[in-house]
Amino acid sequence: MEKTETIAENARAGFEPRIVAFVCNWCTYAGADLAGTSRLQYAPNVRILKLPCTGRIDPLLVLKAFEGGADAVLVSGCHPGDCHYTSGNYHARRRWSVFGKLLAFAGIDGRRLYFSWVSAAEGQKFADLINSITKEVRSAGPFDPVNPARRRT
Amino acid sequence: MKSIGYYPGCALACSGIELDLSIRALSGLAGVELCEIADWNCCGASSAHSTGHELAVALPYRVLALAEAQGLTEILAPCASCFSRLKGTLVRLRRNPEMLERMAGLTGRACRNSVSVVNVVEYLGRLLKEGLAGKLTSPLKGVKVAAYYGCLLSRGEGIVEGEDAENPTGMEAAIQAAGCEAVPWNFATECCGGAFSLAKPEAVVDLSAAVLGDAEQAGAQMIVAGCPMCHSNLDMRQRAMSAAGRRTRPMPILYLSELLGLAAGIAPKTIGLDRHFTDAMSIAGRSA
Amino acid sequence: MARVGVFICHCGENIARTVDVAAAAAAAAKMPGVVYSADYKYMCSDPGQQLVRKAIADHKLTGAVVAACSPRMHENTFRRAAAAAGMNPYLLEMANVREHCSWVHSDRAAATAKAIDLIRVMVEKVKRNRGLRTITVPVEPTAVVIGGGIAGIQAALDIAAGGKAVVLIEKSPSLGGHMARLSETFPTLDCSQCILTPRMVEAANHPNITLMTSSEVESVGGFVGNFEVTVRRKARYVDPAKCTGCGECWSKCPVKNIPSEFDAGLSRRTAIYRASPQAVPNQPVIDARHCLMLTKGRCGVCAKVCPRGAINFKDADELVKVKAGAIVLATGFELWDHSAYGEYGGGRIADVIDGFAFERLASASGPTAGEIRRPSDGAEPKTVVFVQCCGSRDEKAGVAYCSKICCMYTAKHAMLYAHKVHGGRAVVFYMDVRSAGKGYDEFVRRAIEKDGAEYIRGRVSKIYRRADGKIMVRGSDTLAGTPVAVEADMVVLADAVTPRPDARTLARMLGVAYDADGFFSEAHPKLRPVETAVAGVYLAGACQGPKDIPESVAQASAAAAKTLGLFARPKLEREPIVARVNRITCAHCRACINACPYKAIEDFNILDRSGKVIRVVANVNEGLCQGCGTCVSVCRSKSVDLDGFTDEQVFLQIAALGPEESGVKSRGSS
Amino acid sequence: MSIVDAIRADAAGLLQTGRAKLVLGYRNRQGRRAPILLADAAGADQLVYDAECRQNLAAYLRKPEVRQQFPVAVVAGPPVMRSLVMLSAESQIPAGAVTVLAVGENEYHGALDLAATAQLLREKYADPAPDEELLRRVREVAAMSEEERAAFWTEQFSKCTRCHACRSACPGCYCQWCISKRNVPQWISTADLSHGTFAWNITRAFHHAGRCTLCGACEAACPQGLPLMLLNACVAECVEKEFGHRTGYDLEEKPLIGSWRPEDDDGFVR
Repeated sequence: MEKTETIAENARAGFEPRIVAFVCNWCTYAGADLAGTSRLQYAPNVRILKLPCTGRIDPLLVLKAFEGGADAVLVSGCHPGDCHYTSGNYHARRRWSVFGKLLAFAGIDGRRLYFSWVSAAEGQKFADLINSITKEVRSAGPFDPVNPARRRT
Repeated sequence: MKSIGYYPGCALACSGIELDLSIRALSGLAGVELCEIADWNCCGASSAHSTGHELAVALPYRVLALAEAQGLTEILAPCASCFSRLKGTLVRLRRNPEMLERMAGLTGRACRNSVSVVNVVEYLGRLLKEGLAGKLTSPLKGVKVAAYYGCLLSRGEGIVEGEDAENPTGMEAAIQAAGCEAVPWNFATECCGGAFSLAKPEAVVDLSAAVLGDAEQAGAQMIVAGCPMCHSNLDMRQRAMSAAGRRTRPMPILYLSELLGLAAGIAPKTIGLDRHFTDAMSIAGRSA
Repeated sequence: MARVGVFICHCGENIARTVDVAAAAAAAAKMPGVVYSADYKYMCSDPGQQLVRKAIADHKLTGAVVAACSPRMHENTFRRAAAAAGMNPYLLEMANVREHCSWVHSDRAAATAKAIDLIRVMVEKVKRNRGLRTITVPVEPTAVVIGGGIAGIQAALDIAAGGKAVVLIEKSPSLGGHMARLSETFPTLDCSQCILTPRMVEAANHPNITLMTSSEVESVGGFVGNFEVTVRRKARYVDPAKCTGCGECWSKCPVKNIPSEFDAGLSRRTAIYRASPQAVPNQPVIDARHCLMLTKGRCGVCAKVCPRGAINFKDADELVKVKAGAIVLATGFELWDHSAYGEYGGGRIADVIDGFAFERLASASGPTAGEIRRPSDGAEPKTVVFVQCCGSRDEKAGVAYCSKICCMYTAKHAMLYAHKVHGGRAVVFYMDVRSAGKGYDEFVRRAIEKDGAEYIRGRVSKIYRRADGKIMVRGSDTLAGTPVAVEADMVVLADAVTPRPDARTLARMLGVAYDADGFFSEAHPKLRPVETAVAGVYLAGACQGPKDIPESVAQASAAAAKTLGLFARPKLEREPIVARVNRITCAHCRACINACPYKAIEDFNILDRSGKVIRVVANVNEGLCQGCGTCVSVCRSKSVDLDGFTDEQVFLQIAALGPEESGVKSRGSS
Repeated sequence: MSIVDAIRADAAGLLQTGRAKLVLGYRNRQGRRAPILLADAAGADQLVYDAECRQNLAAYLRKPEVRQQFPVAVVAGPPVMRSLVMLSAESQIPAGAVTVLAVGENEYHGALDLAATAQLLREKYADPAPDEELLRRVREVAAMSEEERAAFWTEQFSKCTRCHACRSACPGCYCQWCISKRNVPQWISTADLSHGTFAWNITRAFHHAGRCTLCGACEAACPQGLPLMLLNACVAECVEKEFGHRTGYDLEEKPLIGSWRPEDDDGFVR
């Protein structure tokens, strides 16, 4: 019951989540390009920051993004085996595995942090991903990194 | 499986009564109780969906809602047409929850769409797996049988599950369990003429004769069917086929459940083998 | 003080339709550090670039942001324009407001707000950009061509003719690919082998070409100019230096019943065999799966009869490393497996065959010496039905695309059949006849009008074998509006052209993208159809999409031209995106050294004046560094940073999306 | 001879022979255990050892005044020994610079070099008994609802004054230029204490992923009583479960963060 009410409240308040997406240049950035060339419509809530590789995406950038006011963060790159730099995504996956669990343990809602593999051929997956994440973050409400327990009002 | 909901539909009370008799006999032998849905209504069959979309969903919906209210979780619809309507409605409602609400308003009955529906091939396959196979004595050893699916037991995305629409195999497995030989043939999923039986009988004679002809060419001594409509077309129209010069020899047409009944040693009359238009008792004679 | 210029492109209507470009330009003008902002209809056009160059010069810009399409499209264009105006090209960045904004959103207000955000993010980044100098690396002037069909052969010959070395790698024991199996070719009906075999021989004998048959690519490392390709040369069990191709071995081999791959299973071969009499190299190999000596350890007949002692049962796979500057992918295609169509007999009817089988029947060098005989009983088929679009244009059970070549080769088949079986009846079921190409439609008309092929527009719904051996084909004639049934003696299915299943593995090794069907993706569908997104890797032939012979050859020559163009320069300029270590703060934990995928980081000794080591730190070799930035993330003291993507830049970009900045309307957070 | 007597004897011997210029050990100070840097063999009888010796002496090895005195000897229980092996694997200890006065569970193993220490750890202390009380506390926090957990940590982190005593106590925190000191760009915010405290505590725990020996020195050092071991234990559990990694047993150990296997956990990725 409580969750439904929150969703309704957020909808009433016109809450539009801010989602920061750290993506690699070779797969997910190109996948988002493909979503564009295919004219797939998705929620306008995401802002893509391009880095060469998921290997470059330091988990601490996620903290920085939350600090900067993001309601959720997406980190996305090439599927295992597809990394342009052969293994940057494998390095990244191991870091995220640990970091995600640590953040969850420290009280960051699972609806705040997303990891995905989106290849250059997966425009549709990218569009679907952004839509579903936007929906989930909308239900989670605004995020206050200073005080994750309280939703920002 | 201790018990299962039972939806006989109209055919099983009249033209397809052999299907009803044989299923009840086999279920009794296997120790499965058939719980007939109280106050069941027509599934709509082929006339409702040519009349209106809502009506075509509302009729099966009411049956599903009744079954759910009566605490049934799974229902057997032996008639292929009933199965197709009930399962089709279930699948449609699953994909369109909005329609579920509309139907609740229309029929005045709530339904969570929680019941599942099985057809005669699936049901018999399960009985065999759960122990019936061990009770078969295979008196029909070596009889060559053509398995005839027609349309409703092979097609329908999400409705007939676990079968390749172009090459279904569920009946063949049961035929082999009965000790018979399932012959490979070409017309297993061809049209029998269906409901044109009344409007354009000559079309049915033409199509059904082609089915019988191919089975015969493939060396089949009988055809096994699952659908009462197919059964009546193939069985009842054989005299008209002869009159039209399309056929000379009679071909017994059995329900899959009748074949398994014989294989299990149930008396031919108990399963209605004497009720066919084209002699089927001679098959039983072979087994005697 | 930063002086940034912002240039917003309308892209005709592509951006301007959804993004209020004037409002975006006005918003950009107010961003801190921005001294110039403008919008223009086509920024990539000559006047558009002129505008960028002029603004850079007039306003003494220290950075520029072009808000337009994806940087994959035009980053190079604008960076060149910046360089022409005297600005370091790496001081220009692109904000992707087309692919990532105007094309994916329809709400004008939201899209405009997002576009402004994307511009702000890049303005913040560009303020901290450093003018980078490109890095030059030497180019190894050898090309690896993967695939020995007509496309690979053509590419190899053209590169070799340009005076550069080529290593031509073919998976099977012989060159030639599918083309070697064809009887005659449309639209001229010249004999396939007659035009192909001289090329095969030329490729094998060319001094600049190293031929590696029975070989597959095992792994690929490196980058443009400096690839390292590891090739698995599979065991052939026949010493090529000794074998003369005399044929004693295969005529005596006791295992004689293996369906021939070359003849589409219509003939049998031995365990030691050559693919065909025209095979290049014309030397046999042993099929280890069927050889009695290799499977059961007894036989050895071939070794006994070989007059040169060329048989070596102890032969083993060998890994060969090849250094190459460029790679041409020419892995070709294969036919879709029509056994997925249960209604066409599910592949179980012997006289329902595919196009290659018909080619072999029609080929003078084929199992029937060019006579059309049906496989089941060897009888001459009096009626043959050809079914086009078998698997093509069928999203449900087959592939969604048109296979392009089937209309033409089916017309050719009908024609060849008419020429060979006089009085025979050829019936063709088609959806459309797609015969665009020089002389192509005339060819189809000839098949219909001169050679009497019956063309029926409609799909075939069912194919089955009647007890009397006739193949029944039922379908519809959608022009007459009637169902049709044809009693045939043989059916030829024009199966869809599909990529090779293992092409994806190769694509992954190379980092080359492939589409949903598995065909390799070109860098740009119109303007860069021969290149891949990976620099130095080019495409030739049907591995990129269905193609006929002239198209494959044309693309192969184009790939060769690209390769020769690359090799024309002794050195290559490379993006200067490399990592740097802060030697003052580095704690020498060696995490980066362990993590670097390129082994580009090593220990560096800091010495005092007497030469004594006082500290050891990490150091990046910029020739090896590829700029992935993995080292940056594993460094705990943040002593490594990546040029072009520094922590500071990313932080500023993140901050540019903060609540007070962000364009996402959020009443909930105000 | 008791364990303590043995340590004293070895320490005095090492100092006398010059095989160590300093011995890092524990002494009694007003009833509490405190570290002592012993340069003179005559002071060896000040050395003590018992369960109260919680401070991780390996942390002293980063100090210039200690490094100038290499070679040194360190009194070490199993967690400290593991820290020393980890530091060696991360190239923080020059060859031969450290002798370990290895104290086991109710046993003294003598003065060992680092290779012998790693071998001892592998042979006798490969499977340290889990701290049941700590695990219970971890499970308690993990079982909270997301809201409760967030509230719990908000309250805990609000106590942090960013004195960095945790950092000083930890041997793994050897970076002279800790991320918390970097200001261009600034990783850990100082402008807003709450942002910064969250970032600092998460970052500290994450930076010790695959490197922490759960010695407890950080939590013991915290003047504000933050339950830092909860975070450490959460990370350690994940590292061990997902990657089968336990630090400090191998001088050639590869860093957990900075290596990978193709079969690593992929289930959380969409």
